[in-house]
Amino acid sequence: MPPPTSNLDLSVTVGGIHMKNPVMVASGTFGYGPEYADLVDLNQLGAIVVKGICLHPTRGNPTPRTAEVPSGLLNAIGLPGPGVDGFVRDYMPFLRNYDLPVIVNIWGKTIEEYTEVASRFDQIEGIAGLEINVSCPNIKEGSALFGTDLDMFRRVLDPIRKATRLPIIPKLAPNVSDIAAFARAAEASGADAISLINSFPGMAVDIATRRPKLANITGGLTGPAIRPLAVRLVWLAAQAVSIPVIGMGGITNARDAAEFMIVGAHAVAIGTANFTQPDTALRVIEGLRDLLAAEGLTSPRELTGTFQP
Amino acid sequence: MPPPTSNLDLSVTVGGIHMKNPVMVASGTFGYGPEYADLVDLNQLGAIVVKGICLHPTRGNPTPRTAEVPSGLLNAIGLPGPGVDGFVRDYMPFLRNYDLPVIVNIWGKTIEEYTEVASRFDQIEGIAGLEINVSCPNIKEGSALFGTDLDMFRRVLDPIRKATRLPIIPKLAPNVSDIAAFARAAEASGADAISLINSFPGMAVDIATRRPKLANITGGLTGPAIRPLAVRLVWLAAQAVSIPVIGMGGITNARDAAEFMIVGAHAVAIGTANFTQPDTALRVIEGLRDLLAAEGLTSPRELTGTFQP
Amino acid sequence: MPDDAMKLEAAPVIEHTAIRGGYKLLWLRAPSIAPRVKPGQFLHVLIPHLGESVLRRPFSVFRAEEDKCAILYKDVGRGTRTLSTLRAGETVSLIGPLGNAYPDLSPGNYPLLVAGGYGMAALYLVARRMPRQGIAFFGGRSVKDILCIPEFQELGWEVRVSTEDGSLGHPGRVTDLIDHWLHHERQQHTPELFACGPNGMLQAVAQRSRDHSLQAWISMDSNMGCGVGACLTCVIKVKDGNDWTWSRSCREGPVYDANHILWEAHPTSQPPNLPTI
Amino acid sequence: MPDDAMKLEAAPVIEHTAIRGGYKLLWLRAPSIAPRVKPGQFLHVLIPHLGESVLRRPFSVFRAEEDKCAILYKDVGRGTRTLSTLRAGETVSLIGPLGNAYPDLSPGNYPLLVAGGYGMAALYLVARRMPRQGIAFFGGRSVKDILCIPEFQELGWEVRVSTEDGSLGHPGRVTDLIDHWLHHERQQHTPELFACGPNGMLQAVAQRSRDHSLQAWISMDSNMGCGVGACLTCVIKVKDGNDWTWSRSCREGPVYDANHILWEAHPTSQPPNLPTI
Ligand SMILES: Cc1cc2nc3c(=O)[nH]c(=O)nc-3n(C[C@H](O)[C@H](O)[C@H](O)COP(=O)(O)OP(=O)(O)OC[C@H]3O[C@@H](n4cnc5c(N)ncnc54)[C@H](O)[C@@H]3O)c2cc1C
Ligand SMILES: Cc1cc2nc3c(=O)[nH]c(=O)nc-3n(C[C@H](O)[C@H](O)[C@H](O)COP(=O)(O)OP(=O)(O)OC[C@H]3O[C@@H](n4cnc5c(N)ncnc54)[C@H](O)[C@@H]3O)c2cc1C
Ligand SMILES: Cc1cc2nc3c(=O)[nH]c(=O)nc-3n(C[C@H](O)[C@H](O)[C@H](O)COP(=O)(O)O)c2cc1C
Ligand SMILES: Cc1cc2nc3c(=O)[nH]c(=O)nc-3n(C[C@H](O)[C@H](O)[C@H](O)COP(=O)(O)O)c2cc1C
Ligand code: FES
Ligand code: FES
Repeated sequence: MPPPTSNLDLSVTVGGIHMKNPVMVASGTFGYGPEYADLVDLNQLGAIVVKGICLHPTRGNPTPRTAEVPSGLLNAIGLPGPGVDGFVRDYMPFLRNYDLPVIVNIWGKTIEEYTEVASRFDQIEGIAGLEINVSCPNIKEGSALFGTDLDMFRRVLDPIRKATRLPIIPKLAPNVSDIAAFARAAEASGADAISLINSFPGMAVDIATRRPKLANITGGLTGPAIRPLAVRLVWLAAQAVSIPVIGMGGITNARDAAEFMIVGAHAVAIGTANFTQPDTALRVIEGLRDLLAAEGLTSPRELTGTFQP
Repeated sequence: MPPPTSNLDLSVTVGGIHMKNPVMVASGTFGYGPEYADLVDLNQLGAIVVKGICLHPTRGNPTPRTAEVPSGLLNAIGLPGPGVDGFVRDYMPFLRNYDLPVIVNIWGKTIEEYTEVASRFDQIEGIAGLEINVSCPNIKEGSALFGTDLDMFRRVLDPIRKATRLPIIPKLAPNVSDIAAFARAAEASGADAISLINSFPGMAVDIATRRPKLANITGGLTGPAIRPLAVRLVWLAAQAVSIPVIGMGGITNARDAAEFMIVGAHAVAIGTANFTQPDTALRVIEGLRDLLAAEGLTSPRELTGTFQP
Repeated sequence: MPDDAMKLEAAPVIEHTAIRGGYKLLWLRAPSIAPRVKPGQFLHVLIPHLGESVLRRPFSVFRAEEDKCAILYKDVGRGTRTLSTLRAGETVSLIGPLGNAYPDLSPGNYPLLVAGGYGMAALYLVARRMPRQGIAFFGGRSVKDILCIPEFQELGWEVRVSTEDGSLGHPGRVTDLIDHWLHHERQQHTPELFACGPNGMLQAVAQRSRDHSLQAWISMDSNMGCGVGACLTCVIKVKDGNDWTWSRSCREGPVYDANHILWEAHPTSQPPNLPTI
Repeated sequence: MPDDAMKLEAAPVIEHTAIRGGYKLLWLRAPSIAPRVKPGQFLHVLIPHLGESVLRRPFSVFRAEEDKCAILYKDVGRGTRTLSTLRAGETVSLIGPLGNAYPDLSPGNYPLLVAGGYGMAALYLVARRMPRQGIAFFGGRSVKDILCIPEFQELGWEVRVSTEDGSLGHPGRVTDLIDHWLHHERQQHTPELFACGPNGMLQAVAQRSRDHSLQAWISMDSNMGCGVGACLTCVIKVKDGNDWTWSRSCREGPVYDANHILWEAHPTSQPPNLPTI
């Protein structure tokens, strides 16, 4: 018998962004807003993180772009998108109709592009914050990922920080040996929060044709398969910084979400599960409410970081 | 209608170890031999890699030691074992009754321990080779894993190489940004083959108690969940070296095994799937035979490295 | 709710029966979806008891009447095999109606349907709703790939069949039948083609539509992720003026003007068959 | 093949029926396993249609007759819920018989069974095969946790029940009943205890066996991986002379002399109940 829930308030403030609840939808898994609007009341979400946007329109990779694997999905979509202007023109008018924090996931091929995109969005009304996707190669400098080279990671974040007053949320790449170092570097660069985790590099092969199942050969693994890896990385990152942490990776229900919050996440994001069950985020919100109520807690903050190692 | 298979020979030689077929059972998932002997005819296996052995008897971690996760298993067994003498005394007499290459997975807490274990086994009759498990902390030097620090990796392999004439097979750890560098370092140290991949660090939390599901807090993720990650790492490692590669990670059937061979593995190992279906290795051998026959191939070598990126 | 809004619905299984050649017919009660389905649209189905699977599977709507709809599907892999174990009373999560549907027949045009594989299922609803009957051309490897002949005939359609092994109808390709009709029977007709089947068949239809400047509508099969336009998995390479663009076959498709497809991006060959290992 | 060799067998479901309190009885045809099962041994069951699951689930053998055996199980989670959907005719992969079984009653001793939860299933086979009848003590939270009373009585056993909510038998703990028997009814008997149930109950039994220096055999429940001794998941902390060691409960166990268990390693408290979210 849960105690009265009247004093339960699900709202959280993450990196200066106020949300009705700690449940967001992850970049690239919820489009730009309209795609799921028939099925999900956007006003109920904590926040939406839109698909990655760069300076100019991009086409992305050839097909096949995704392949199903055990408890997960491999994707190499390749960051197609309308570019800054196209996004603002085609989607912001729609998004402004909702009481919903809009976080734009941004990326670039060079430090200059990242900076330019950040400063452009600084001028746009109705944007709550920027998530910095650093899981892309620096084409100017030997194509190492901005997110796996600590020095390049710092060098891309510093100018972005200067280029915008919007909250910035660097999104950490998983394939590094020391995630805490990247979390600390983000905090040192003036990030308002960090989010993790992006997809894990993987691949699959069609044994009949000997060809990769993705046209891009390799892609990013997401979904329940990566949850135990993501929970550990969030735990390590949350211990390393004092800025808020947004946790994601294989969340399918409120129990999964609670795992991330217990190890230190202030908010969570639903990704691949949107494809399986479009109303996952809404069910996670309900489930977290029930869980907090059953334990007599009054805020998600009382769940965050309660891990008993 | 497969062509006549009379000229099909499944045998392979990996790092000087001759095997009836390219299908081994992975360390820690098949005990020391007797455990599954009622269910699996050991004479049919390509090779057995026994549970990790170090110098002296060890007890391993407190319980719980494993937790089931989506399409995978988290384990923190903690390398309990009888030590070199106990293993030789209790298990070698049994293993010598079989026509089965015995590969001993060895580990240590210091470089000296690794070297000592390797030289002790050099004297033992009936051992086909040593798999070097470097996914353990160096307690003498800041407890970084031997397998994630390239310099320490080299420094542990060189003396092992000098300490034994047995084939040595360094087993790569997955949580590094550049697996090819470790593969090349292994080859440079005189390794006869490399095996990959060991388990991925992860964790899970019991949300009711806020406690980790493993007494050790973190553990290694294995099973089908990691297969796409493992296939990519094997592909990258196989391109980096000319010594044979033993691939593993989430193999449950011959299709999975073929994926690893197509991207460059000369042999494969079955791990977690032994728990699900103890006869998995035998079914993989049959399936590979059917696959090669259907394609008119005469040796597993004709499958290895046939990837068409 | 706009009439074309998609819905998420838990649909109870009414009936689940085996047809021929590994095909099964699944009737579902879906009051919020069924009444609004247009021919050529599809449902995105979450297959129950497929715990390791994160994706739904798309299936064309075969029948849609009042609050009920049916799909006709073939066991081709893990998901469809699991789907085939479903029992009456169990429920299936559906998203639908999805996709753009086939356009209406242009006034005065004579409808030709061209179907291979599950295309016979997808086009049956087209035939039912078509204001005027025409000819349905069916192609397959052998007789067991040919479905629903009586159902189409009952609707007053003429059905012409070809099989590659000659086990039913004309031995050869379905396009032989179409070519024969175009050259010897067309007369004063202005045919309009509605096709669904393997890429090879669809490309051959596109070829005819170019050669004879005929209007042809084809439903493209591509792997899908979200099914609603969010993930950009299902894209088809299509003409865009003098340029090209990726089109989301789950939203802007699956039905396209045959002349808009850029085939180089869409393989028409089948992978070799392997033993089940 | 030695008589105690384990076997891997695909066992067809003969019958699958619901008992009380969420328990179900599953009869399987397993000719290579059933005839060799000893009381207290278990089967390691691969639950069908549980695609995302890599582990089998251990279940004590409830009945074993000729080529048939049965398990009595409770829906406590994902696997058992899926198991409960199994239909006659489907097959289940089993490994068994596994574990060390309960030892025979020592000559002259008087058998007391102590069961909680699925312990009533595990001990029923003990009761059937016991050369002499005694008393079976059953404990549970409420009446719906108490199983098989008539079955035990038919075998000539006296059954004494306690429930924490008093909904059946003595209101309180099963150990109250045991203590009462030890103090007022024991007389000249030399009791030998056979127990299976929650750790809390087993520890209380161990306590009695120490205090009254009685022989007590308890079956430990621990999560299992391989079930055959290979993975070292299932270890129990036991005395080893003046030292201690980890014992594989799937091989050296699950049945232990109650005085050999080192309880500090084996929590006896239940986790709090959460809403199903
Ligand atoms: C718009 C559309 C309508 C369709 N209508 C029908 C229909 O009416 N009847 C019918 O039998 N089939 C139909 N299909 C095909 C059907 O979706 C696939 O056969 C099904 O998804 C295979 O799933 P599986 O798990 O059994 O196969 P898998 O084991 O997943 O793979 C087997 C084959 O199916 C393909 N496949 C796997 N997942 C998908 C996916 N998400 N989308 C498309 N292909 C996939 C794979 O590439 C592979 O070639 C339709 C497909 C599309 C795109
Ligand atoms: C020797 C032995 C004999 C048993 N006999 C019976 C019996 O006769 N009848 C019966 O109903 N139950 C029996 N059990 C318990 C039964 O194995 C668990 O209830 C079952 O594994 C739960 O699986 P699940 O997927 O439904 O639960 P999960 O969703 O996996 O978890 C639910 C609970 O079951 C526990 N659990 C999960 N996996 C295992 C595992 N592999 N081994 C043990 N516990 C696990 C979890 O810790 C959790 O507390 C026995 C257990 C052992 C060790
Ligand atoms: C199809 C797809 C597209 C994605 N696109 C992006 C993207 O554009 N930018 C980004 O930062 N992350 C992207 N991601 C990663 C997700 O935002 C998220 O980090 C990842 O999926 C892990 O969460 P999940 O396991 O819940 O899916 C994408 C993931 C998927 C599956
Ligand atoms: C329970 C368990 C114990 C293991 N013990 C060892 C070990 O002692 N030494 C080692 O090198 N790898 C060990 N491994 C890793 C496996 O050998 C293998 O690398 C890993 O499980 C990946 O293969 P899989 O996905 O097929 O299980 C263990 C794995 C499991 C699941
Ligand atoms: S399937 Fe996701 S956009 Fe079409
Ligand atoms: S369960 Fe693997 S050793 Fe007991």
